[in-house]
Amino acid sequence: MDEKILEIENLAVEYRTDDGVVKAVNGLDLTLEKGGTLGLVGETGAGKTTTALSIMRLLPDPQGVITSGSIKFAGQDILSLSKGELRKMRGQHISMVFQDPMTSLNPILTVGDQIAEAIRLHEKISRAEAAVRAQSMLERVGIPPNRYSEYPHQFSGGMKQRVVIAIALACNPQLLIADEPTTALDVTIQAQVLALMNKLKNDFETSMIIITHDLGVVAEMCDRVAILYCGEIVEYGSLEDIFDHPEHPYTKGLFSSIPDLDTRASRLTPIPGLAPDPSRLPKGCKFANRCSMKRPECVKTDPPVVNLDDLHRVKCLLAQGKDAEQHATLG
Amino acid sequence: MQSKQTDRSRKNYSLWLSAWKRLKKSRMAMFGLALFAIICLGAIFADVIAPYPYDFQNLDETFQFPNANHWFGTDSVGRDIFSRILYGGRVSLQIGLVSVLISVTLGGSLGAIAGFYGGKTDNLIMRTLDILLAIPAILLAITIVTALGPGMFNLMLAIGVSSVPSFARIVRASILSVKEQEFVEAARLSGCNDAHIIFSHLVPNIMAPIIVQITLSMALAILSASSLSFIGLGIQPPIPEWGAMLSAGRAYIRNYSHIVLFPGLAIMATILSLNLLGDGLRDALDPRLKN
Amino acid sequence: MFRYISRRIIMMIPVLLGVVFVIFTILYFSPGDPARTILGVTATEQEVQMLSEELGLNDPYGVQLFRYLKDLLRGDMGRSYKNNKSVSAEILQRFPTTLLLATLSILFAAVIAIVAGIISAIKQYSVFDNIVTGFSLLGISIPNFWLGLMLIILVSLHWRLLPASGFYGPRYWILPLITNGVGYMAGIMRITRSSMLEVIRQDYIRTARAKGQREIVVILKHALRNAIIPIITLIGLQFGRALGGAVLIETVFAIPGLGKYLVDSISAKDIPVIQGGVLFLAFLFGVVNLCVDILYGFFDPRISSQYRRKKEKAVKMHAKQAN
Amino acid sequence: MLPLVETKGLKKHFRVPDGWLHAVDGIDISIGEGMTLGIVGESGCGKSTLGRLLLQLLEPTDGVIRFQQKDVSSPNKAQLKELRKDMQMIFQDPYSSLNPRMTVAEIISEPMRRYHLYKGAALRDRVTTLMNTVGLEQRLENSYPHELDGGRRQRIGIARALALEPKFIVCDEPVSALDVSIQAQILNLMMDLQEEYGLTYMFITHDLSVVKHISDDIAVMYLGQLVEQSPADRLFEEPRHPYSKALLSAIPRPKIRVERQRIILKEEISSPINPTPGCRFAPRCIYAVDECRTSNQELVEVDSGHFVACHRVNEI
Repeated sequence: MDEKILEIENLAVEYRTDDGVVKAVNGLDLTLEKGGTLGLVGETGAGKTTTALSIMRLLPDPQGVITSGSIKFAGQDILSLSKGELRKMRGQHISMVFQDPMTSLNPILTVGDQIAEAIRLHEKISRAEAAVRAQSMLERVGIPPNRYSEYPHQFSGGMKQRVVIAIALACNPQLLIADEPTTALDVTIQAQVLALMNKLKNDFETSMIIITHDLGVVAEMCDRVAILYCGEIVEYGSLEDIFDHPEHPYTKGLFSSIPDLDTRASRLTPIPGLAPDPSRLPKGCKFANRCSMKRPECVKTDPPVVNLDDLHRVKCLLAQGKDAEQHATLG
Repeated sequence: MQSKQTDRSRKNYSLWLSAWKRLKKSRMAMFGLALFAIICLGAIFADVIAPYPYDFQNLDETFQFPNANHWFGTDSVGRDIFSRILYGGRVSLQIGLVSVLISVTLGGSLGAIAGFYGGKTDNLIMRTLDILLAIPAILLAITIVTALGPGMFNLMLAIGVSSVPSFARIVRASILSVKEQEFVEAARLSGCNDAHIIFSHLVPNIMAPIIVQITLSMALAILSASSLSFIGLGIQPPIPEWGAMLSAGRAYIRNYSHIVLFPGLAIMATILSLNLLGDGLRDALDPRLKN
Repeated sequence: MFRYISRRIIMMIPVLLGVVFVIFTILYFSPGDPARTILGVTATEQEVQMLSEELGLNDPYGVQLFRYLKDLLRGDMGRSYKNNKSVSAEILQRFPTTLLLATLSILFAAVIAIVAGIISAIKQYSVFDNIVTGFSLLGISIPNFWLGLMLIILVSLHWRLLPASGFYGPRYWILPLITNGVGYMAGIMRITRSSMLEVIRQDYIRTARAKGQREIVVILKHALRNAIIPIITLIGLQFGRALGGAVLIETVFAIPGLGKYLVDSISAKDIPVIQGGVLFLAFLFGVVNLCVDILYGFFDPRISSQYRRKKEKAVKMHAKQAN
Repeated sequence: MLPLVETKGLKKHFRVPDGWLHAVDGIDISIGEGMTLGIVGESGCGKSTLGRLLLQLLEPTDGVIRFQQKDVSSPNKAQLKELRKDMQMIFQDPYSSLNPRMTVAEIISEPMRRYHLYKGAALRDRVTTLMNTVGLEQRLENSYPHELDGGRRQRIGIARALALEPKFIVCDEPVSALDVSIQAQILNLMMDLQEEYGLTYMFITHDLSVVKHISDDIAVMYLGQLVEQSPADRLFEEPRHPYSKALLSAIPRPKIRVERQRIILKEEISSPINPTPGCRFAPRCIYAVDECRTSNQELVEVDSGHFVACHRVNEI
């Protein structure tokens, strides 16, 4: 098996606010092989961004608390790192691209300085050398290096996101986490940015986690997919597993909610209802109230994770039956 | 994060009611409210509470330190300071209220017109108000009082006018931010005319910042009134006014500091109560409801 | 940047003219006969009439306003009714004291308040934060002229540590400085704290942390510079208050500055002095506002570039309209 | 079939510091009764301005708008009020499009109150009916919008738009702020309503899969002008304008093992301030020749119902 760059086990994260405790991530297991690209898919409030911020250890302080679990990056436990070690890790080994390019750049510093800052934090080079490096980074993300001394407000949204990517890749990190990197962009610009990310990923040999709600982006960029619902991974597998044989009713529901460009269906099949309030999650399966295949036992017990094969796993009682059947027929 | 889900809230609170519920949770704001209520009651019922008339001079009991008969002592002509502070509250609160009313009405309507109609009207109004803003408020008030002569109403007018620009700015900014919202377009499509839009859509949505501003401005107005009285431009003797009492007591601070202690504390308590209340209201009425 | 500054200076001119117009008009319509004020109750009606004619007080309002403006441009603010001294000369002699006191109080307040406000914001809800919040609430509620009296009673009269009045050297500055400073400090602390709290939540702060930047640099380089605009705005306003508040503080501490000069002439209805004093202080305030605007441009590239690159703005407007 | 809504040479120019912004610059559309016209384009292309022009929320700089064959380009107040009964809008933002100080029932009943259509109990019944129609639980009638989720808020907006029984509804990105599972619920609702009440929609969006799903015809907009208009399926099978081609190829599709030729456009959309003659898309177009930069091509019918505005449509 390939070397694992990231291993998350049983991660649980809460936000403690005046209005109560919101359980954003509830027992999440995830691994990423070196050089792989993982798509983290889910809707608003599913815990995608929280997971990413936990890996970076950038959860809002003091509200966001990791209550259990472990996160290992290249074999090292991130949760036990000191502040100084975390700083060394951020930007140098793990980088992050945030959702909204409009607000991710500091408006009062030139884009060049913001890239050079990232380089100088992790490498002992002079200001002038850092500037040269920053210019070459700009060039690599498709921005003329002579725009080094311009300010973010002088760039369009797509260009800003390129700058953010340049900052993230400036120190050649082993892992890049991209949180909805193209959601705020128009579709033609999205295509440019996705193409750029694919190219840079190959050039830099970076492992990547892409957080998105768009299955189209996943299909294009990822080789592994994790579907999140209410802070849990309800289904995980290779791209083919998820797109060819989705097992979890939620995954299937997601696919049938999207209009298909190639066929003309008169109606979509949406998932009925709403996701439960994250501050008062139900005891059993968290998807049960919206599930068309719900059985009485679904609301009573938290479904176990079922391994369908080496990679493909599903957190659903129905799959358990299937698993047993499979074993029965095999046996 | 998700809003508090509907499934949970069987009871539906109006926004004002939920703001009050939030305000009640803030101890500081409730303390401010209580303090302010006490000051108001003391002023309103001064006739009943005050042990002496405010202008009753007892030349046998001058410069008394606080004691059982005169809780806050007496001044240079033997007047009871506690009684004078109660009556002084009337003056200060009246000035605060009326001058804020003046600035709310004038500034509010100018700001609303500027914000709602925009363009040249906006430019004309705001540039004119910029001129008033360029003069430090207390100097503008001094100039107005100099021209009109001292007296309670002139003082109210001077203070009211000098805070017109800041009210206009706040109302204008709130109108502008609400006007951009899509529900205003929706209202137009629903057949609302300008008056409907202003009164049933814009006004309810800008009330929150205005209420906060009224509270804070009242504190400022009370401070300005006592400042002007302190330099002899405000309320004239024998009417008890806190600032004037301070000014009159200055001559005796070497030996009888209580004469200036209590009026100052009264001003401070009033302003503090309004500031606490204003801060609490700002948090409670914050339109950025948790989403 | 140069275009931005010159544009600001040009924009100041109509405002200052407006200020002269407003102040002149208000005082023009004040009751009382200046000639009578000058000559006193003993003078005959004829003498009063002659003086009025001589001073041009019988001319129409427009003529008088124009004459005042013309004189003002030459630096002439007329003569005091009380002692016939040149108002401009008196003002020029006194304003350095007032300006020095205002500047020192603001600097003293700003330095302490900004540091305290930052710490308070990054340690939100800590004991320190509670102390700062409490102090600033009291500070904005305390009338400074009363605080001055209390300090005089305690420090000067009771403990005999510092002089109670006058303005003859640093020892005399301390009490007025504290008196003035507490209120300003409170205001600046509040705005620093809230502005920092606002900025710290922004995405670009997270970006800076995600680079691996040290927290202290994140706060000072990335957060503070973005939070500074409202702080500077308030400091500018406070400066205006300090200039206006000179009438109070100089009365309390018997400081021979512009404020005291103004207050002394109010009771005498010495219109040229009041007019000149108010106008001069408003002018100083205008200069302060200009500096504030220039600082905006210095701290925020978006503001100064509005004048360099109108096109950007147009594009932004377009995007806004299209949305 | 006669068109319900029609525009001819519709223009809207805004004054900006640098000159005139041609947000909508000569648009001809026509929507048949009971049909859905989808308007697609990227941010800044003027699609929202177009919708607001049709609803008279903005005054056109030039051009004609016809509703039921009547010229309604510059109505007086009375005509406008009459007209608005027939034309409504569903907004993009389920947060800012509902007045936070009004309850659900107040929001939905407002149009009927302004037009004095129902009173007292009849008004309450009508609100209940509308809430049922859009799938809102009746117990929510006294709730405030901030207590509800995005999907329910959007249903309130739809109920409000239906209150006056309009014939024509402009839908301005009605689902783009919603999660996909909720998005599908709302799209289904809108299609059901169209069928039930014979509504005519103009559906403005940047989401191409949504627009294809709901529209009969699609018009592609670029910097204030239409570059292509065609029946929905036809456009997706064979886009003819270079911009449409690039746009369609750029959609990330939730399918694997599908080989597609992706056209990556260079640069980004500019801004139509003081535009020069010539095709607006020319600076980004790989097929552009000198002619494209100097003269603008009108929409030309290349196939039945399929219009394209491109000089080189037959060569590429």
